[in-house]
Amino acid sequence: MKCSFGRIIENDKIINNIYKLEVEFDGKINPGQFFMLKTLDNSFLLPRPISVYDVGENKVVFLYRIEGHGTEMISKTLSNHEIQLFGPLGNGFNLQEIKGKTAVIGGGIGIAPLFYLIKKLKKENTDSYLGFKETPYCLEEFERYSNKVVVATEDGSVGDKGYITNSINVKDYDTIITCGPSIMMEKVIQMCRENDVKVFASLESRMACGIGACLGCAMKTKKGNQRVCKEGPVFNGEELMIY
Amino acid sequence: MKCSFGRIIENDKIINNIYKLEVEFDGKINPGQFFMLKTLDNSFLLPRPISVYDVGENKVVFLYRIEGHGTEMISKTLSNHEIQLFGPLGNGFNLQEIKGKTAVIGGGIGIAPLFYLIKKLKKENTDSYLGFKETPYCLEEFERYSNKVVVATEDGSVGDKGYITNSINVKDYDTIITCGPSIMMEKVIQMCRENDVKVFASLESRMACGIGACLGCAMKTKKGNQRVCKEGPVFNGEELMIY
Amino acid sequence: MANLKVNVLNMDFKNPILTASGTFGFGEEYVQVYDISILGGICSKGLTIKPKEGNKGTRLWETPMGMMNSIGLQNPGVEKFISEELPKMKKYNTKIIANLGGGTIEDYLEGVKKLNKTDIDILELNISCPNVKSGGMAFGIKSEIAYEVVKEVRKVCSKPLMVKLSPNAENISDMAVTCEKAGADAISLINTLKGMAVDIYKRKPVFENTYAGLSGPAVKPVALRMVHEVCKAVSIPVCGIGGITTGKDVIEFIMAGASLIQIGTANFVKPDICLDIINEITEFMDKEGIKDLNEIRGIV
Amino acid sequence: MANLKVNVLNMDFKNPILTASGTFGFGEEYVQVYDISILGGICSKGLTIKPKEGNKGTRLWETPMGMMNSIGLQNPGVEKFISEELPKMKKYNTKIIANLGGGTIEDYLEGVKKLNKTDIDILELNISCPNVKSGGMAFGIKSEIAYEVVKEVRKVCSKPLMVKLSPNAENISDMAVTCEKAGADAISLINTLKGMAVDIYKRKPVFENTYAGLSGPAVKPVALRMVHEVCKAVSIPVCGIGGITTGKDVIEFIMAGASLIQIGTANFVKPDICLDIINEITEFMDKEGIKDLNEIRGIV
Ligand SMILES: Cc1cc2nc3c(=O)[nH]c(=O)nc-3n(C[C@H](O)[C@H](O)[C@H](O)COP(=O)(O)OP(=O)(O)OC[C@H]3O[C@@H](n4cnc5c(N)ncnc54)[C@H](O)[C@@H]3O)c2cc1C
Ligand SMILES: Cc1cc2nc3c(=O)[nH]c(=O)nc-3n(C[C@H](O)[C@H](O)[C@H](O)COP(=O)(O)OP(=O)(O)OC[C@H]3O[C@@H](n4cnc5c(N)ncnc54)[C@H](O)[C@@H]3O)c2cc1C
Ligand SMILES: Cc1cc2nc3c(=O)[nH]c(=O)nc-3n(C[C@H](O)[C@H](O)[C@H](O)COP(=O)(O)O)c2cc1C
Ligand SMILES: Cc1cc2nc3c(=O)[nH]c(=O)nc-3n(C[C@H](O)[C@H](O)[C@H](O)COP(=O)(O)O)c2cc1C
Ligand code: FES
Ligand code: FES
Repeated sequence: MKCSFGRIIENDKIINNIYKLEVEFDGKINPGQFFMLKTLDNSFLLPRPISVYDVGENKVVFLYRIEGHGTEMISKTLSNHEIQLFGPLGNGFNLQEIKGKTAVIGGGIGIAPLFYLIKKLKKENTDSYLGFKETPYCLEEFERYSNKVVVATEDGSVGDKGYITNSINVKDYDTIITCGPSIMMEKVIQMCRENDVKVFASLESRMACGIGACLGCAMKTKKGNQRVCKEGPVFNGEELMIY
Repeated sequence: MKCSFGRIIENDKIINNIYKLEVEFDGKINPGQFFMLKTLDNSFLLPRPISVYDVGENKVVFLYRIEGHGTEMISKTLSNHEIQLFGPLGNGFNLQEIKGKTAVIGGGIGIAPLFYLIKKLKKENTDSYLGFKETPYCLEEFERYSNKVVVATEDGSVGDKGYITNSINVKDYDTIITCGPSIMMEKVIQMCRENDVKVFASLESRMACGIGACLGCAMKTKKGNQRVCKEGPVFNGEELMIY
Repeated sequence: MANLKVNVLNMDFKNPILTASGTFGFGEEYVQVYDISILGGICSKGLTIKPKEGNKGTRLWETPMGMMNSIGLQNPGVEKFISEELPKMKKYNTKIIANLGGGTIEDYLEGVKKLNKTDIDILELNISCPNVKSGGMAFGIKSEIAYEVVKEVRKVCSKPLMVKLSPNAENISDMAVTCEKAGADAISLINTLKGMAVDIYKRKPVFENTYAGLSGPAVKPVALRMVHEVCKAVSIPVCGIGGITTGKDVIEFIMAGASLIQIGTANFVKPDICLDIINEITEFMDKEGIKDLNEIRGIV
Repeated sequence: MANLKVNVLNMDFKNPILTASGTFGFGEEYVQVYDISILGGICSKGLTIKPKEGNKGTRLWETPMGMMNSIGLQNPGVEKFISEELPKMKKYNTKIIANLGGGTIEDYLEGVKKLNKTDIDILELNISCPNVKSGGMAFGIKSEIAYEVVKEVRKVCSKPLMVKLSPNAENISDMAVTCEKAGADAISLINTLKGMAVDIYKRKPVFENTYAGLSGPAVKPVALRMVHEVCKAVSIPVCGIGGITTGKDVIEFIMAGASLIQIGTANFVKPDICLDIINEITEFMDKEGIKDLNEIRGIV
């Protein structure tokens, strides 16, 4: 994978602090992989890891939330300007291992890596469970590639009221894929373990190099230290120790 | 003077690396004063001193050259966005002392503080001598407020060929005001001293605070240390030692 | 509403925010910018017994999220400070800290004796300025030498005595403990880190003295670590300095144990930044349900 | 065309640009990003005699134009390095520097003996890692203690020996001189500066070990000053490290006297930055009419 400067096709606010960024890119990308993004203005030092939300012809699409200084600076970079783009990085989802009836469970911005994944899965086999604090986003896009979409919001404004993990019966599925806040993924993995359902989680960790050199993102698993950027970000729920 | 965030009305390239920046501002400004400007993105630390080029209704206008990282970042800030604006600072030109036939001699971006000055002077008494390396800029604006405009370029593409200091006979004037590269101002002051012509120069110095607190911009003069930001940036040629 | 008051050295400060020596002049210039009576206090520009012209050549240089300075203690001298600057400062309705630099122990003692007779609130003894070729530096590097000067100053000083440490000290917590033993009432740190820049086109150091003092956000992690080390080592109050730019930075230093805070380089970044900082502290405390800074002081 | 070749320690380097220990793994990951044979050399991740899991908790933290790390020397151990990593590294057609950390003198000696038998080009002795609770730190702070370890290592080491200094040393030039006396063939500096960050919401230090190592552009002025001091103090070659991000930064260090350069944090900023840096050096030399780096080495 190369480090390049990609022209921004679009960098628009979807809702509140959620942005969609489209950048020119040509190359093979697996669902679940990510890029390290950096603006060209020196306003922050380390590139920020952002998952691939979608892939189009000669472009890659990101969905991101303004979290702090770095993502804020990225949100201010305009169309037709360039952004530093390094990737695709990480293992991504292993499509061979995702079998049978499948549910993706995303929480908040954690839905990002799941969209390009479900595009690659059989629609009729795939249900999407999406949880949000308040106003949901990207529902229509998920509906296009899901057998059904179940939504939960903490304030009950849309869909079920409460956590999305209350809206799913994991026993209904052969494979579950999850990405979102730790506490949500923890719950999902626990439910899957109790019910012997295969589960994969896409994890986050602070990163510097993004390709396995600095060991900054290392995480203890049953197999020993694993680099979230290299052996991950997708891990088999069985390996994970934190849960 | 206050520190505020001013809305950018316009921030456009004039030619090559020369930009004109218009910012909303309401308040009294003397010709020769300057502002400390800073973008809001944390891409550099210390505000940059930039002279007032012009003043309009509820706005202040700057003319600046991209010199390094800071001015480059300023050039990338867009209309309708805000910029940190601290000023007006410094003494500015003392209009009472500028008497009789007057010449302003500007070199390159050093023409910036001279434009708002000549707007305040009697047109028929004021000649502008403007020197450039290559392509000149802002000539029409200077013509509007000058009795005559003399231009020199080092490559001879426009006006006299060579340095602007070769195009003037200082004896023709009662008062001379200059701003530009040190070597040019040195020459002007020397010529004025030899011919007993009153001369004022607008100087530059690296600055941190811009209001006289840090003593970083201090310059030795015949009166002792003077702060370019506070006692200056305009100095009477007689006081200056460096020449 | 959060209470930002701090009682240190038997004095009440409105809040822990002081402006750092050399970055705020004698306050006068900032009066036009904002109401500086909101400050906890103002540290004067570093004073010497004789007036000083300061260094020649380049005095400032920007670095990545930092700056270097080589002002060289340009100042009007202690006497002129007392006669001309202090009377104005006393009107600002905030604590006044006189920062005293020096070349020899005798210079320090002479300065202290003159300042004793004034109504400054605190004397901050700068044993760390790296810009004056003779003296200055030496006191701040080795604990034994610092001990000498602090002990002598203590003997004659009738004001609360705050000793300002250099991050270039060989061992910062040992240095602090030594100053405490020598009679310091409080410690402030850090002064600037010794740094360098080269003008590669001129093929010369940027600064005439080759080295200069680094400050600003770049040094904050080092400053915070040193303040933490010192707070663990001494039992007198500590004033945290170094790269502090936001209310959150202040909270970090207070959690590390600092009683007071000084804002230096940040004053250049935005001249009324102390106002923002004080508001941010209040906001943070209100959000986190902190009523008094004592609840969080030194908890890490 | 400018000649970037450097002859140091009786070896020819293509250019002075090495990658710094801990920021480039064993080179393998970067092979996919660019042609790493353009590099002057690669310093391995810090090795210890036994494999190490490294530190728990947060390992990275961004600071203004810098970063802190607390990796804690996670590494596969010297033996596995020799059997698995080194054979791959030797294929990259660039100099290989093995960076050796340790807890006790015995650990160092055991590591050196094992590395003696390999075809590494240089042994870089890290006496400075601030992240391992026992040992590590101590060696790099006091010159006397550094002397012991370097002297012992020198006795058994058959490779060119480069000693890597910590900026937290009490006196950096004294430390360098002491290492030279103890038999070091070269000095490299700086390792990371000891820093701290507080998570003000959790009310805890960000790092489990409280303190962590600061690196990146923020530290460059300090690194350059220390390299300059050391170059003036010793007569062996010096490898400059610390915040170097551009070709112009490299020129500053070379003008300050450095023979070699290491690029650390900048590799994260842009993974193929060493390529840019080498191009920028060439460009600068061509523009300024410099044919050989020897013309400008140590001229400030
Ligand atoms: C593999 C991976 C994929 C990701 N995909 C997405 C995505 O598709 N959309 C999205 O909005 N976010 C995603 N994130 C999270 C995103 O990287 C962080 O929100 C972002 O780095 C925050 O940077 P900041 O400067 O805005 O925040 P700050 O809090 O100012 O960041 C300070 C530092 O902390 C790091 N940091 C802060 N939060 C996180 C976090 N949650 N994970 C990793 N590092 C963090 C930053 O990288 C930076 O170094 C992903 C993270 C990882 C590891
Ligand atoms: C009173 C005053 C008025 C000025 N008016 C104008 C103007 O109207 N138009 C214009 O284009 N320029 C003007 N300048 C010069 C302008 O301030 C510098 O070009 C600018 O600061 C360069 O910043 P940079 O980050 O782009 O360059 P860099 O070289 O990257 O700057 C690095 C550091 O050096 C300082 N610096 C570099 N060059 C100068 C300089 N010539 N003077 C002062 N500091 C410098 C910067 O402020 C910064 O701290 C003025 C300077 C002063 C002192
Ligand atoms: C321009 C400038 C001048 C300074 N002058 C003095 C001084 O006279 N006496 C002193 O004790 N410290 C002086 N300092 C150090 C500051 O008071 C402060 O300790 C240091 O800058 C670190 O804080 P900061 O990062 O917030 O600036 C000066 C700093 C700067 C930037
Ligand atoms: C993530 C990381 C890991 C590091 N690991 C080591 C190490 O194992 N051994 C060592 O001697 N230095 C280590 N260092 C220090 C670097 O080699 C270098 O000395 C330091 O980062 C300063 O250079 P820089 O500012 O260019 O990064 C590490 C630095 C970083 C950022
Ligand atoms: S981010 Fe460097 S190893 Fe994962
Ligand atoms: S810039 Fe601070 S005194 Fe002039």
